[in-house]
Amino acid sequence: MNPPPFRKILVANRGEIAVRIIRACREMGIRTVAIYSTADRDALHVRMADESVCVGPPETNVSYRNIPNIISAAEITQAEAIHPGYGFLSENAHFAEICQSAGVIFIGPSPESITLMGDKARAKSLMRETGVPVVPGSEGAISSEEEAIALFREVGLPLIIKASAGGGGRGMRIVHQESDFENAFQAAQTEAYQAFGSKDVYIEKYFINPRHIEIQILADAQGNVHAFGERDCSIQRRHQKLVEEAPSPFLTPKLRQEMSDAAMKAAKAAGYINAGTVEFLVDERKNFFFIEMNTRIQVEHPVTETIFQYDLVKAQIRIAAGLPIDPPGKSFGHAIECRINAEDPWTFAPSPGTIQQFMIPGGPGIRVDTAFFGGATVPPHYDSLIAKLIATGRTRDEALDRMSRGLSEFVIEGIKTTIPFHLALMDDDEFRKGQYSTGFVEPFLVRRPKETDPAEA
Amino acid sequence: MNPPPFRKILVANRGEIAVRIIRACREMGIRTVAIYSTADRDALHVRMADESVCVGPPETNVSYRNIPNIISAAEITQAEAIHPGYGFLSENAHFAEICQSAGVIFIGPSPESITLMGDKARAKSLMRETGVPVVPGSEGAISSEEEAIALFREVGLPLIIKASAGGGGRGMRIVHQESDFENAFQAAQTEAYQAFGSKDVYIEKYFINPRHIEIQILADAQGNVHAFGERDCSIQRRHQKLVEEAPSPFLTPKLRQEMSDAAMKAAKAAGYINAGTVEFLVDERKNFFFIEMNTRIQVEHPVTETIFQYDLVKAQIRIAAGLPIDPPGKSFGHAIECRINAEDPWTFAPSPGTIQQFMIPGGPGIRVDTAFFGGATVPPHYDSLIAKLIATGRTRDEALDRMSRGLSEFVIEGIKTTIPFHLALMDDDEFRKGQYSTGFVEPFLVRRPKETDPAEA
Amino acid sequence: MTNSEIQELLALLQNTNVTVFELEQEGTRIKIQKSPLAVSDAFRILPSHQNRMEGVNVGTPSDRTTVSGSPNPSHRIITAPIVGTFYRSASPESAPYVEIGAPVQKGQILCIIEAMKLMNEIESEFDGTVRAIFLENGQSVEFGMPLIEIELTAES
Amino acid sequence: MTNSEIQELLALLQNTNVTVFELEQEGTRIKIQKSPLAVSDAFRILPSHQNRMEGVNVGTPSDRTTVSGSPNPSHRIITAPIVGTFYRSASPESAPYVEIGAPVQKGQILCIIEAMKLMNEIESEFDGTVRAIFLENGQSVEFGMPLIEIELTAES
Repeated sequence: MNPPPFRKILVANRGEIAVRIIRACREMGIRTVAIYSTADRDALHVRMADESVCVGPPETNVSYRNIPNIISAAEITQAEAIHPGYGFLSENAHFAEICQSAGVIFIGPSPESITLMGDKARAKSLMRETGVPVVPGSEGAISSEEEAIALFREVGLPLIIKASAGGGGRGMRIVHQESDFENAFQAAQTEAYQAFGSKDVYIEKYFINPRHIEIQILADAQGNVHAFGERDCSIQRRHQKLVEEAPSPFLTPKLRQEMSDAAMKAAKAAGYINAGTVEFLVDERKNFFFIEMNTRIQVEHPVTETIFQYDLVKAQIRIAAGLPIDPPGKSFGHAIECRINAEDPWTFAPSPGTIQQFMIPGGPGIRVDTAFFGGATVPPHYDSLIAKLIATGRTRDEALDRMSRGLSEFVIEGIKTTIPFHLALMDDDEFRKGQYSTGFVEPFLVRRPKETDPAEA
Repeated sequence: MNPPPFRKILVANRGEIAVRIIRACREMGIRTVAIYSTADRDALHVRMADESVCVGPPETNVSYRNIPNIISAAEITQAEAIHPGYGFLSENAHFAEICQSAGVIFIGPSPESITLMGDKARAKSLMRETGVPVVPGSEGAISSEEEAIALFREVGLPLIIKASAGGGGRGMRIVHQESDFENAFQAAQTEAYQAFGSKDVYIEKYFINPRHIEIQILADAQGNVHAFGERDCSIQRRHQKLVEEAPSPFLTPKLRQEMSDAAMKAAKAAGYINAGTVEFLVDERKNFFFIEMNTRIQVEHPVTETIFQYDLVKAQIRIAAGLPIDPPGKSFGHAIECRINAEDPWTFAPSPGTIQQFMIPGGPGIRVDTAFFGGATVPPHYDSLIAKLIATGRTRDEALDRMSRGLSEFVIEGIKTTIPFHLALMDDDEFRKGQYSTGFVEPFLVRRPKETDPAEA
Repeated sequence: MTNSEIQELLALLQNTNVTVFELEQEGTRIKIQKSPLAVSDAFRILPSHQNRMEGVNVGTPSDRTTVSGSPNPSHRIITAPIVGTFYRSASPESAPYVEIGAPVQKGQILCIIEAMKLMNEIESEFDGTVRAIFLENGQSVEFGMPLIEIELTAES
Repeated sequence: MTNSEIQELLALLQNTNVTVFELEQEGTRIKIQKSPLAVSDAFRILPSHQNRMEGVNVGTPSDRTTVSGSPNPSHRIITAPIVGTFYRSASPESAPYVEIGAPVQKGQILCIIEAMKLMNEIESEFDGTVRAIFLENGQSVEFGMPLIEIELTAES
């Protein structure tokens, strides 16, 4: 029964993560302010918050990313702190700075940490200095072709050429054969220039079907840095995570310890405070390489919360208030999360619309994070995540059986969802064995059973 | 991915416990048969089961307690085993016997164990022999007044006189003053005779405001007997449990160990197999006394499941199939369950009817066990339990904060529920401090804040 | 139409999925519109709805007899009083107790429901003629399932 | 139908899901419409619905301008383009920019919304007359909130 660390928090997000943050605030006795666009007038996060402020029309750049309106909303409601959730302004250093200058606490790391980790080259070189293994490649942008060729010899094949300023696949080329290198390099430069105004590119070793494994860390202002084990996020389609689990069926205790140590070292070297996630690629021989650090809460944080019985969002709030946090203790059992999207289960085409029936599963080991309900509308303006279903068990098998059970109980009518995809995945032998990598989903979609599925019709 | 221990199980119950058992079966890959009365045609347990058989009209003695129809239902559906849930036929030794002779496995202890523990006097004398402390009093029925007076001297005041064949308060007298003893004894005998056809009564020490604490045990056919810690069920109104938590805020680790040892000793002495609960009264000085053993799964089993991450219903099924079970391991965190009844929150008058809106809470540390949904009807024929809300936290405070949050999110419209009672309880200082006994609820109802509550109107 | 008739209608509609109900009495016009949120459809995506055994025409909840109404006022439907297996004859070798079109008397055995190895004889409660036999030999029956339809002998 | 009959009917309807009820007595026409579970009421029991700030008359989702429709076709409502604090004058000492009944010209300052310590002047987009001022000085405004209603000058 400690006094709440803040009196009132503005939640600068929407959907399930806004609901998640409001839940944490309620449990802490903190009042909440929701912001919303005109498309979200009837949304659950608006209904659950103590107060709400409309910040703009549906388009996110003039509503959920509208810095002046959000800061003003905090001012007029006298909110002491802003939780940015994930996406939107959560990794915007400029927003974190403006919060600071407006006298509102940003619940997240410092603007400097966000800037540092947002600059992939700077982040990588810091990791290199710190002794954290990074993906082999150039130490920064390379401009001359000679430099590129020298590096190419060093890194070896296959490799990937990426725009320094880039993202989203533009200015990106994968090279499998030596003879392709020159052309690919020039093409990447041209594309980078066209897309980002800079022809700077860098070169990295390219991994075929690695594991995507991330370490959750929490660091407080007192200097405590804790690692909360890993999440295996290798089940992806076009770089979009679909399923996450903890622990990873692939890691050994020794590798887990090494990766956790590396992640904590990375956070300490960056002077990082608050929740963060250090993402690694792990190759078949269990070598791991730093990719990037996400300076916010992740979509998939519940799998970690569940096995550690530890509320990460409450911890973020405590840290932002300058309070120390508890160490995680030991994890127990196995947790898995399925992202249920308003999408066709096989083509992943978006399926916005009004949900007629919405009945969430319950019973042992089931957690549901959602902002939807029967009669609610999935607006076409935002991402298609409608619910996260998290199943926990004593063993991985129990967690997967429970996930199947929960998925089969989940009733969502009126729109298409990815539930049939997840149900098929839980039944897949390879997945059951834990034998998967980031290259898993595409062949799975080809081989998956095609029996007429009533939910598909 | 072991093969399921049974191919098909008939669930001889209704409501949330039938749903709970069906969930366990689904996770184990076991097909299920629901039984239902004509009042439950549209009930969730019927919808969730693979098959269903109507066994009679609404009245329980001709439907959910209709042994021939239930056995026939198992036969025509070729179910290999019957799970009785709690209530109805769950502690009916005759039913367990008939199952045996019909070649259907009864998922529970042997008919002999049920009979033994159903006979309070025999159960107590077994405990006495085994060295488990029992409530001081007569060792069996006492018929003569002389015997009664001798015992009265031994047991001391206050004491309670109970009908040997009794239950439900009839033939029961509490004696606080020596001068009342004779009259009370005679009155109890008369009432016992009128109610049960036998004037046998027995005498026990009466505890003023004890704790009601029970130990969950599991015993398999291999001889493994495990204790899963305690549940504190002291929050009761007229012997009806309203709230249960684990661990008890009252027990010391030493006392927990002693009570667990006593419970395991009791189970071993009785040759007990399957899940059972040994109930104790604990007095202010932390002396504990055996009251009875419940030979079935309890309503409040989820608090134990949650802190041990252990599925007790699956364990029951495994044990019934002759399989060994895992030891519990260490518990972690704190769990609390609120029974949400279709009742007036302050008078507890039943409030059956149609539920217009039904939205269950979600997010971290929340479990909901229910058989209801929007549009469903709470029939007047059965008990008023409509949902169990279970909240888990790292600490007791976190669990209670989470329970408050979950209760405030729970939307049930169209009928009255006990949610406002539970919300007020979670805010109560005495309850927060863990200072309560079986005498807690009545004064709480008097002192509770009476501010106009919108949910009360 | 009186208020109590309307009241009855409302009570009737309360537990249905009907959202729009229209009635025009002179030209006899009826319109019934059902809710898109059909509660009874809620679980249709569950994979568990195959081998369901569902009784039809089961008597009202308070109905303990084995008889339920038929759309035809001069007909009665005998429904299963117990759960078990339906047989039309005393043994595989014997002839069926009754055939369609056969006259029956009150007290006459119509069929057997086997339950827990016991053969329970189901008797007619009426004098009349067998108009329908709803089940095959050896089929499973649940409580309230229609067994046999009898057209009552016209009272004289 | 008498008043007390209507009253009875209303009481009857009070606890049902019926949202539309029509009755025509001569030809006996009835229409009953039930709500498909009133979603917008779902959260009314939550304790969090007090200090809610809810805009009214907010423009359609695609509407980026600061104007929204008024029930009166010759009127326009200027709505808040940004979140902040509403002021009717440049400073506590100054006179309000406009009063009800005052004529305004396109481009004329109507009020100020303070946001992040900046005073944002809100200009009229029309020639006309101020017919309503919806907010008090110093009140908080959210996006889309109605500020001022203007009756357009009739075009000649």
